[in-house]
Amino acid sequence: MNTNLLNNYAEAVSMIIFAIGFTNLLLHKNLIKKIIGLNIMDTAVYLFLALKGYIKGHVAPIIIDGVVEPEAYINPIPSGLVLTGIVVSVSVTALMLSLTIRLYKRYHTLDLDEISLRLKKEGL
Amino acid sequence: MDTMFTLYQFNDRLALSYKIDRISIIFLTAAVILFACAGVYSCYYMKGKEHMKRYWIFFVGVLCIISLMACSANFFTFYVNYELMTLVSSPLVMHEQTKEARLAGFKYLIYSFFGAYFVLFGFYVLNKYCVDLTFTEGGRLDMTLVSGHEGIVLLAVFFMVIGFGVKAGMWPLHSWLTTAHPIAVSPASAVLSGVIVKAGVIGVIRAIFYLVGADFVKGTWVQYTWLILILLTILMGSTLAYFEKELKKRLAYSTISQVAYILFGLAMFNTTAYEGALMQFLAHAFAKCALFMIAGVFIILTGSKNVESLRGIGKKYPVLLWMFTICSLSMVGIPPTGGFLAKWYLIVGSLDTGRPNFDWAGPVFLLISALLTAGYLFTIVMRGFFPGEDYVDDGREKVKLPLTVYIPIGVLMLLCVLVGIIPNLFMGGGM
Amino acid sequence: MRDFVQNFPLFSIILCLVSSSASSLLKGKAAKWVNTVLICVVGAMSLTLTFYCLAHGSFTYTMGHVPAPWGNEVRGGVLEGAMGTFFCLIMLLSMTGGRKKLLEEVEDTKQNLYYILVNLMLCSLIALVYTNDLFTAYVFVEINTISACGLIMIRQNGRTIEAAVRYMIMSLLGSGLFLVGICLLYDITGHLLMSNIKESVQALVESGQYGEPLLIAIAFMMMGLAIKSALFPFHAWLPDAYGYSTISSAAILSSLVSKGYIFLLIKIIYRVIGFEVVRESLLLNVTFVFAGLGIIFGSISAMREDDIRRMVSFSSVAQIGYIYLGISLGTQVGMVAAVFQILSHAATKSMLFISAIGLTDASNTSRKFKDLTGSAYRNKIAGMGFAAGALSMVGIPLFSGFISKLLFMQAAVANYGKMLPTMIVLAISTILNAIYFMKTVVRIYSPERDLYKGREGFKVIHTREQIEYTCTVILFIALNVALGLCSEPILELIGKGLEMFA
Amino acid sequence: MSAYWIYFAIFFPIFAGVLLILAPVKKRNTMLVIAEAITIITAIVAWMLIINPPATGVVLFKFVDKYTISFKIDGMSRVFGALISSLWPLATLYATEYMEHEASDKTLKEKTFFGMYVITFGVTMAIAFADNLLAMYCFYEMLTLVTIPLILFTLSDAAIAATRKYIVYSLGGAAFAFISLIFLMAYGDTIQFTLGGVIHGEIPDGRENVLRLVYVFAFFGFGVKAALWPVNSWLPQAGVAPTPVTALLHAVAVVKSGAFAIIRLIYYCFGTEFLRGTWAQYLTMGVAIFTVVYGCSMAVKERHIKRRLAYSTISNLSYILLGATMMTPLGMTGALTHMVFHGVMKIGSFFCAGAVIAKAHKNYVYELEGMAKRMPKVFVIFTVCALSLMGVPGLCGFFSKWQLAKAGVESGMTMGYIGVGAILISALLTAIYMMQMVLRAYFPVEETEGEKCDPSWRMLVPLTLFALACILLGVFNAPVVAFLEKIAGGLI
Repeated sequence: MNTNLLNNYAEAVSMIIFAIGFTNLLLHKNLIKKIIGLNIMDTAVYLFLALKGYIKGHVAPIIIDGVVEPEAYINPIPSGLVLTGIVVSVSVTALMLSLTIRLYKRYHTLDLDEISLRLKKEGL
Repeated sequence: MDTMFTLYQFNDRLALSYKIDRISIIFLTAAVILFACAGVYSCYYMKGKEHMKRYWIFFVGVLCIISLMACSANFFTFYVNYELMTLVSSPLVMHEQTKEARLAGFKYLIYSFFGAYFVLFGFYVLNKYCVDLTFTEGGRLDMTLVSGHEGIVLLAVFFMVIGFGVKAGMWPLHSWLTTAHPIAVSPASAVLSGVIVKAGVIGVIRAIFYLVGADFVKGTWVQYTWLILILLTILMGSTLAYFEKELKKRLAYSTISQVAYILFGLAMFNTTAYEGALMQFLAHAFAKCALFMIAGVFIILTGSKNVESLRGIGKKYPVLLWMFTICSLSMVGIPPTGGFLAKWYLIVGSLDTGRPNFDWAGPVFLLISALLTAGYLFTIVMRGFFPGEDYVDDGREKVKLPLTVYIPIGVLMLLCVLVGIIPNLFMGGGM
Repeated sequence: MRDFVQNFPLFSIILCLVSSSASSLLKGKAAKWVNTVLICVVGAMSLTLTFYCLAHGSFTYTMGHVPAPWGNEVRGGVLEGAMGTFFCLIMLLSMTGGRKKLLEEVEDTKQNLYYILVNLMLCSLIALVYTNDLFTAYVFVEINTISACGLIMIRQNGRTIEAAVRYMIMSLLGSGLFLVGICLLYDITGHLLMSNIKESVQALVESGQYGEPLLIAIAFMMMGLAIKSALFPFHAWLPDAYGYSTISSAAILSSLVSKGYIFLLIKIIYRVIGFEVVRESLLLNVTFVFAGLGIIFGSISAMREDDIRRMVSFSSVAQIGYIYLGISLGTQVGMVAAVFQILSHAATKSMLFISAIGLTDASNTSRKFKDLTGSAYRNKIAGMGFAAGALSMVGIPLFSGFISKLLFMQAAVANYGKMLPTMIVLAISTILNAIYFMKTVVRIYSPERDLYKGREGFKVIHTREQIEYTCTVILFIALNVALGLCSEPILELIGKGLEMFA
Repeated sequence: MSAYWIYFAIFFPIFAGVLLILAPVKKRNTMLVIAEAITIITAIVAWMLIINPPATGVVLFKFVDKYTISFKIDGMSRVFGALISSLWPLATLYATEYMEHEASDKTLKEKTFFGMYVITFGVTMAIAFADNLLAMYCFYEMLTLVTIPLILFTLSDAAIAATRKYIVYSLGGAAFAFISLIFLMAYGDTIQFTLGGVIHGEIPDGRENVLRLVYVFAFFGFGVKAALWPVNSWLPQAGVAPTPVTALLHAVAVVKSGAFAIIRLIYYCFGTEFLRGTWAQYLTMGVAIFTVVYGCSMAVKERHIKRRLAYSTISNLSYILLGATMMTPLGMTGALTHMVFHGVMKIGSFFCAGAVIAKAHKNYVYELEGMAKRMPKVFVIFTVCALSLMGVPGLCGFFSKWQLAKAGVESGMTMGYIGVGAILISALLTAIYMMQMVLRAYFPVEETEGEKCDPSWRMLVPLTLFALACILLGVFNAPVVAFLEKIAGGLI
């Protein structure tokens, strides 16, 4: 077990980062901090994915010097996935930020609970 | 005499059928005489009251139903008429239409139904264990069915005894009697005490001697429990009557204790005691009916229900008080009245049975009760004739009483004595 | 040479994407027509596909010329086709039913935006239904989230924005977990295509390797999807999101979005992990507990609401619980029940939302029960719709709710261990449903208080003023009764579809 | 008769009722005549079916798999159907006069009322004629729904509260009953009603008790309609409905369908063999016994006339359940006998109470003081019904109690004897609460003034018929009981 953990320390780190992001997103009241948490979480996943594709000693799958054996290259699919993921995460972050701006304009606070409280008072 | 007349067959078990036997005759005799006397007396007592049409309808109705009940040939018929009797007699109790009268009537109805449903439970159970429901001396139990289920059958019998006991004023369910009798109009109280209460006794006779069979009950816990209840009732009735100040209520308590004599005679399961019970049945019916009538007259004359107000009554109405005295003699059991003979047989029969404890306890209780009876009835007579030095006349004018008072009471008084002198005339030669 | 019909899934997705881009150039009214036509066309294509698959069996469709295991694939089957058709139908009805409200509540300049979002939503739903690739599923889950968020906040007030934020946060948590699950699976199996993963998973299970990572991967994916489809206790975002958004959004969100995720989950269970594997991992027991709790607590929360829309929303929590309960029973019958419940609940809940808005419209847009008294007399058709929906929810024979209850019970009998809890939960939930739904029905059919007579906003809405709305509600009722009466062919269809999954 | 007439007896009133509600009938009298005609026609057809039952059943429609909604007339159907179809036309006739007093904004509301009243007839007939548990369950739920507008009729706050309670209790109960349906589908040979039960196959170890538990669930589930303790409180509250509803539905049709369903459940589904002598029997029997006493005690406490009668109904319904839970043919005979006889007695007393409410506007027991003088005919009939309920021998109430007691005694169980005891206690309490009313009416403390207000023939005819029925069913109980015995023996 311990050796497993040591061997895969990078994966372990990514999971720890994921957990940090997750808790941030879940528990923080401040919206901006939540968004930061979201990004941390996503980044952790990308790190994890990239690790999956990386094979020690291999290089990016671009044919240089006519080397064509697959053993020389890393797995390109995870990199593609990471790219897709980043696009998704960017758009989501953008949307979240725009929502946050709207809320801030209305209520002048970033505290979600505070906003809920105000809403209740408004009686909407 | 033995032919049975079936009016209607409800189903294979339940039929309305009628037959006349010795019990029927005794009961019929008492009922017809009492109702006739009470009817005549009503002409005096009920004069000027409201709702007379209703009164007469129900008065006659009760008589009809009681006659039918007397002649029942099976238990179902008896039960039908028994329930109807309760229903039809309740308007007589409530005739005055005061709040108390209605409450009393309600109490009467509910107690009676309570008893009736106890009976019904026994009836349900016995229906399973009897060959059929026709009254037969010695009982109709199907012994092959019963064997192994004696417990439940005895319980059913006990329930029946308790149930009929309610009507007969047996402790602990007697209290309707002292509520309903005083409040009913006097002719009604007379027949209530004389006849309707006795319906409970007849019920017990029919159930135990004609349906279950005395042999089955003799010597069981049912008999002992029953005897204990009866002895308590006798003592309690007399004692309470002794301390009671209201005349009709005193008579009602007296009824409780006197009817318990009859039950005592039955519960001993002894021929002599049985005959004594039947005789007490008649003697008490006549005497108590007359006493209630006289009480009614007294109440009208003095305008008070209290015993105290009877002081000196003998000065104005000696005849009435004499009649009261003679009836009281029968109640206490002094020769030559029927009461004496009845009590004699009861005591003899009880001593004959040889049941440990009960053979002597019964007579002792009867004697104590007789003393108390003398106490509560003769004080009235004494005070009536000898009001004492400090007696002041209440200033009421002496009223001339019509014959409708004297004739019925006189007839009943005579019968009280006749039962003692020529019992065979009434007892159908059973001796 | 493949049949032309096999192109339909891809066509649907692309058509949706194209029309949503095109709508950004159009005015509101034109966008509306584009949207309507699009839904109809997609629905028709899915229907054709269903019949095609019934005749020829399922197929996989390789995108471009990259073959498996590298390329991206789409899969068509009976169940996919049927789901697609059904989603389109419900969406169409939800749109027509909420049209009037939409015009009132959304600014004119943003009308076309709304249709873009709806088109996108349809696109993602169809993609979720048809895709055979896990990562594609993830991408469309995110698209779905974004468009759903837009649908919620298109009616711009504080409540909806707040609801959208909350929805977004929970959804992101869910999709994050889902993504991690996918990554782990990829790590173990090296594949992203469902059928390939399944083969590897089976090999792994047989060899007994990687048991724990596999379990964790399944758990992550299930948990992610459970959060997104608002399984108790992750339902906190739901009442606000459904309760305050414009009515079409609420109807679509409640009846389609969460159902899309659940359908994806069923697909994963069957096509990615394998039913047996999932059943043997004890995860289903966990979902079973949460489903049961969800049913009870959802209903209790609904009971305590005095706001009709929020009440209906909370009832969704309970209904989602039903679906998960069916899945958790771990039997084929249970799964059929769950799928039927998806259909039944989608049809019923959207009808309830649409009817509720008719009732509130006739009551000065107040959603409080005390103002709704007698509203069924003011808006007759809405009253009828709500009553029918309520009866279906309670499970009265003739309506679809009865059949799903019947199926759940039958499924429960087949699983001895979970039998009694399931039955008791269902029975209690029926009672609770009866309490709050029938209370509302009685309320809306109670007499009008003189208090409200003639007061502004409490007006009688006649049928002729709302023909589109009336038709919608009647269609909804018909759909519901059809599900209730002609359940047999539908059940057969579901059964066949599930067989094709495996 | 052709089996297709069954459809007529069920769906004619349903559709006719719907049409009546929708049709633009303006005149009150026309509407009343139509409603009465519908019920009479249906009743005639139903009676023809009952007298001459078709040998085969009809299948209305297939649900899922092999489960159908189908109808067939067997012995039980004939009893319940006959009871319902005899009472309904009379009740409708009574309602025509009664509703004059209830409806404030007349024709429209009244039309809905009579429409629903007629529809309920059809639905109840469907319950009577249902051939399997599923069909019965479906129409059982329908019955809940179609009676809602009837209870809601006055639209007062009390009516709304009562309706809510009714709905929740009934639907909730049905939900529990539903469980049994599923189990019978799974473990029974069929869900068709078969005397003796349908559970014959091998039951896996330990599951017998689960199955018995399910029976208990269903007993309580259907028991809601039969107002079993502890789920009875809807019934007295539903007394806010107009008297024709309380009398016919809450003394006969609705509540008896609950009892009917339980008899079906015990004798035709689970089977007495499977249940007799188990904890399930003792539990259900114990609850029935308790309810018998409980209902009566509450009735004694209650001062409102209709609520008092409602509590009395609660107790009497449990007589039926007590008979049913004895799980012997005799018990079933007793249950059926009481079902029929109580129907007649209770509807009679309710209608009398209704006449007093409608004509003299008296709602409480203490207001009855001296009413017998003002409404002599009504009170004669009321007295007959009251005496019958108390079980005065000769009237029909005595004989149904007789049958039940016989069953209890013959069963030989201790519980049987306790049941008999409970019946008698309840009879005593019945005497108390019924006689209290009768005595107040006949023996007022103060003579009350007020003109006579006996109702017209439209009320008196049904009332007289009910009173006569109390007497005649008592006198000629033997053939009726013999018929029911045959049913319980599976001969019909």
